[in-house]
Amino acid sequence: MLIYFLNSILFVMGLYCLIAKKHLVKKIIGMVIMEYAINLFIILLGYKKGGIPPILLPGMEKSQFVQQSVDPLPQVLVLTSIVIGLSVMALMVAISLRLYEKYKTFDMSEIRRLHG
Amino acid sequence: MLFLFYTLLIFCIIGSIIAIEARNILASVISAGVVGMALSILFLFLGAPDIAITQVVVEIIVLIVLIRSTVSLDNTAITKHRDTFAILSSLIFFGLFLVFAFMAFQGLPTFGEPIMSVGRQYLENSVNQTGASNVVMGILMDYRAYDTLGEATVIFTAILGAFVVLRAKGKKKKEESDKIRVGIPEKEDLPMSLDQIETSSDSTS
Amino acid sequence: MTKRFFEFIMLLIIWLIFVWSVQIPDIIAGVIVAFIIVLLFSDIFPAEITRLLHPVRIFWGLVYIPVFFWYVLKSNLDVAYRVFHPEIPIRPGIVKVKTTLKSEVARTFLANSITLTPGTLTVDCIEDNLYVHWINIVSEDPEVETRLIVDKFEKYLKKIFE
Amino acid sequence: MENWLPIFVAAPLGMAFLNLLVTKVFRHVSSYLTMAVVIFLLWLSIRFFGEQPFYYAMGGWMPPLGITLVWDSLSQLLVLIVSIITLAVTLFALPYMQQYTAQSKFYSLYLLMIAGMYGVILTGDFFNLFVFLEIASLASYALVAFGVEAEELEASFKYLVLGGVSSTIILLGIALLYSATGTLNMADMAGILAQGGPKNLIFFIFALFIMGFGLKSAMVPFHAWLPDAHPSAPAPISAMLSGLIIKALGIYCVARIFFIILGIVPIVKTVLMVLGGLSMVIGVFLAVGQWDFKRLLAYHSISQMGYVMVGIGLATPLGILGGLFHLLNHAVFKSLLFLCSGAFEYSTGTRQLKQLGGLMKKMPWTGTSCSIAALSISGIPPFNGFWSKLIIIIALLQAEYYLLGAVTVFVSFMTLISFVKVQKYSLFGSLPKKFQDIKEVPVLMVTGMVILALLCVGLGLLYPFYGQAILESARNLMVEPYQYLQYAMP
Amino acid sequence: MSNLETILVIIGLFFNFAGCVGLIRFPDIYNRLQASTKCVTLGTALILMAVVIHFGWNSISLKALFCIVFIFLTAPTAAHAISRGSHRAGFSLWEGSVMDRYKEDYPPEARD
Amino acid sequence: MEGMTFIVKTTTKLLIGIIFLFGIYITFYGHLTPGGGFAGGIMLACGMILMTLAFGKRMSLGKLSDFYASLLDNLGAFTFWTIAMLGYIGGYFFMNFIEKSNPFGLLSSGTILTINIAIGVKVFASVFAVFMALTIFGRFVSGLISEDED
Amino acid sequence: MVFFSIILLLCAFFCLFRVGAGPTPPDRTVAIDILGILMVSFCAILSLYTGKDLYMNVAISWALLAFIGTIALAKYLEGRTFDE
Repeated sequence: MLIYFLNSILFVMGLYCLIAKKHLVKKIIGMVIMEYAINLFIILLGYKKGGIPPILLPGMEKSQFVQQSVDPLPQVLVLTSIVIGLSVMALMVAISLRLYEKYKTFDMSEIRRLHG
Repeated sequence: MLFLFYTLLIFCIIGSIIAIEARNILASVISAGVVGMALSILFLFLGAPDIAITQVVVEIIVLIVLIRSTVSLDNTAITKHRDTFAILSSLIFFGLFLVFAFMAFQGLPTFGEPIMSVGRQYLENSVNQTGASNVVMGILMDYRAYDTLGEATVIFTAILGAFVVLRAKGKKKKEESDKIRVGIPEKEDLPMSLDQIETSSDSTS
Repeated sequence: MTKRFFEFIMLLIIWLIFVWSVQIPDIIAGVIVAFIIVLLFSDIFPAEITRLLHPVRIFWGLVYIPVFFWYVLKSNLDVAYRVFHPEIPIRPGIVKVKTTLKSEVARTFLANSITLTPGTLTVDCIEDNLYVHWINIVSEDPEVETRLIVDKFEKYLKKIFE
Repeated sequence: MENWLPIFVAAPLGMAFLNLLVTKVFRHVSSYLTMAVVIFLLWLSIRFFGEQPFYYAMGGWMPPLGITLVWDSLSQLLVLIVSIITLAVTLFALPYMQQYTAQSKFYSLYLLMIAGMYGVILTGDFFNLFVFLEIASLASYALVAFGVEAEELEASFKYLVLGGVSSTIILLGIALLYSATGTLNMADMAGILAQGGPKNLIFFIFALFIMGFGLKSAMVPFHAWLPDAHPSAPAPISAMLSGLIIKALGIYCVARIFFIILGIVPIVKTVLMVLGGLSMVIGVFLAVGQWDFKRLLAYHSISQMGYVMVGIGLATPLGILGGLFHLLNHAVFKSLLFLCSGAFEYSTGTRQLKQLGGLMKKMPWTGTSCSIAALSISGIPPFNGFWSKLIIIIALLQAEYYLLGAVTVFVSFMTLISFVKVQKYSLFGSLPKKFQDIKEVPVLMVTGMVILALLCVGLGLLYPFYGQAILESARNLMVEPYQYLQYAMP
Repeated sequence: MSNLETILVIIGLFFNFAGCVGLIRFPDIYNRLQASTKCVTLGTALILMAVVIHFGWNSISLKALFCIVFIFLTAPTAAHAISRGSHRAGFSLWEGSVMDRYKEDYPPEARD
Repeated sequence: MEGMTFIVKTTTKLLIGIIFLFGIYITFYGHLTPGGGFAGGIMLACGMILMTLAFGKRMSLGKLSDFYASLLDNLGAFTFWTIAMLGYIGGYFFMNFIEKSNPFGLLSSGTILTINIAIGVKVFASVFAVFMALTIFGRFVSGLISEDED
Repeated sequence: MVFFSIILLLCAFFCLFRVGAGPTPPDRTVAIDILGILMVSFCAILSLYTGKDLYMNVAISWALLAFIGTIALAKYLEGRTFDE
């Protein structure tokens, strides 16, 4: 349980950075850390004690492989979610560079032409 | 083994504390990269080499793109408008979140003993049914290939979105041609071999 | 043409080592991939490498490896001594040394060798001058510096690459 | 044979990829390709409407292993809404987007957004829902910033930050659900959870999903992004965002997951109703003071989504019926209002109400449809908005929530006041000098608006003919969720 | 695992450790670069060498050999790039340094 | 001077082929070893990025210009979709319609190899294109990445 | 294996210290460069104890890609954009 808890501390730190910090790049970093934390969480959910990677190598016993291997499905989910995180980050960086060009600052509290 | 996991996680947490609280933005970016590196090793220890290798490449790309987004070296964080109330309230909210999360995690299966009701079926059948000895790829590209189509579409969307956002201007003026010459050199100007590069760079320097 | 063929064979060998199986599809894939990479990047690949095929050069290359390794080991012991010494005995500075090597590959290997050997780190290389950061300067005479830093590798590299 | 189901996702996706390839050779064809796809999808959704529910196994793998698409009454309702609104908006967008650059990229993103919504609606697998939700969200982030002005980029960044938070929270909930049940298929999971799961964990997952989908559908404590993001987008995209995205990504997911998969519990009902009530009241109060036409409409979106949430959160058969009916109606009239605001902006170049006036004479078609939509949103009897609000109020009174019923009536009245103001300042009154020579908008834009205006009238009057087929079957599914297990699993 | 490999791994770890201590203790960027690049490169190479010796003629050991070659190519180049970059960015040497010929020949204001 | 010093350039010259080879290996053998199309594609893009860093943008754009990058991006995605649709014609969306053979060979797993290659090409082109877009942006503000069709 | 990994982790903590405390940007750059090489050691030790060659694939990708990241940082330190 403790390891899940530590992991959620990582998640909450990313969330805090995303919400409370004013610098645009800091916000992006918060997003990245949050993505990392959630990926790690999903992998931890599928870990089996003394587990081996879910890759069948030549000369390996099938039944033993099924017994020992970690859960493969979370890894699939994480592969997809890593890609999604990368895409979101690329879009965020593009928008923040464009914002910097328009406002000449990275400070979110000065980027406030919209009210509401 | 478990001790290693805890140590690596604490490494990640310290790294992200530095990333969040560092004054210099470059320091934040680099510590985010450090967290990614440590995560890759953690994935390797957790028996997920596919994720580890993907995390490696993603971490490098994240590092490079984030470096591009910090525009100058002495780029310090903003401290003048520190909204104490907002920070305090968010900290209280996150504390509550952690407490509830801790209570909720009691209902999960113990660490190291997943349920694996579907996972076991995949492990048993995947190699015969899909022919891929890497079970993860077998699931990703065959059982759940529809997800992978979605994933490829997500990248496609994000890249298209980045291009759209980085356009020079959005709205046309009336009767104005919008064929703007781009900053990338013309096709004919591009050298096709190394010799041309080196001769031209000599002449310019 | 020889250069391209050499590259092709080398890439194919590396591919087969990565794959570590010699079934027909693997080899066909390797040939295709190596062909594509040669087509794309053959102009980038440095031409001097093909000269290495000469047996004399290979011999000197094989001689160079243990020498180089010996210096690396010596430098590591030196650094370890300085690191664990309580007062950190260093006397750093950037010195200028001359090299007589002409080809770029040879100079690159020289610079990398200098970086990995006792107390020195190549900062920049402009024309014939190497600017080297030296952790413990023993003399301020350029001749002595050149002799101490460069000469021990230059003679081998000259035989290998030129 | 059920073979046609994946076409709903495959056709827009493939056309989005093909679009950019084709426009490298032939220019100016992307809009017509988009139009063709949209018409084809509308035909498909009407042709197969009312089929018996079934599931489609992707790649031929049976459900717990593979991904399924499910065609049941709730998805049928949403697919129909999406198809109809998309057709009208596409008609509108053809002339409107001429004033922007990079149109083929616009149509590609637009198709990707549509594909994402169809994917979310049709899927029967939890992680797949997340993936398609991300496609639709990412496309909408990019589309909000489409005209790259400063305000639009700022709105898009806010939207991106909050949307990213909500996606991550939803992913956390999905991961916890997977860990607790060991499967990702919705029907399988519902079957396992029906036998009872860990209580604390389920409540935590409920809280996470309320936060995540509340952010996507802009319920009140989480509404901060909507009033910036919706007005900043180009008008067709505003109509899509307000009319479809917040429903397909927010309310539909709440209905599907909370009612059918997890099984609703009383405390969650209360939370949903409180959120809905807050959204209604705060949204309408913020809307009254606005002078920017699109921003006013955006605040009304919050308020009207509150109605839907109250209706669904009531969880009585009549309440759910009212909520779903209002969902349909709101999609129609709010898209129409945003299209009208786009038409005003197209002709006059401004969307500040104080600078407009007297447009009814110059733009009769647009003005008439705008009036119909305004009457409909404020609940004037013959139009559709009235009936759905009436059903919700009756349901509230039946369940003895008198205070909430009174609030609902009051909010409806405030909406009326707000739209009277809109009518007075934009359509009637004196025409300003600089607008003397404006003309009616192009005919395709008018067509799109007129279709929606006719729907506004028709949905109100013709309820007895279509209600049974469309709404009540969806209602029955939500009231009796165990039906889902019978057809979504082998 | 035989003694030879264990000894190689232990020596490699010792050098890694020395490099990282040097990273902490040395006073300025160039000295740190000296210590850490040399020691960590050799330490990692020794560990990889242990892999080579352990597995003999095998795909693992050949890949490890490749890895050694890559490290010996990339690490000094990276060190050179960092030192040149930091010198050009104007981070000067530790005040106890003896001389700086690079700065004399190419002072910062005369560069491109 | 365009690019970095000759030391970096020479190292890049020696390494670039191997980086590409390794990236393609990771892409092709995704179903036997860890990796797959995504990691391999980004690795290939990293090779191009290294070339951009070491030699300057004219070199890498000479190898793969932005027009062809976006074309490859679309083609990769479209190929993936086409594989899915071929399976649809054969019976199910995404059906694995190619014959499978012994489980440890390159051609053992039907469409997985083709999907890997399609994803690899797509990711390679798109990551390289977005890197170029983000890098060039800001210094050539006047107009970028838009072969804007009116 | 755990013992060796712990020593490597200690080294990694030193690098993290340098990332956090390094007074100038180049110091942090050096730290992440060194960390990239240390990761190869991790992979090598894992490979030594499990005897699987898939860990060597990860090691090679570290060795190749960490270099690219460092070069990017170094070019950035010089005050130039990536494309010139």
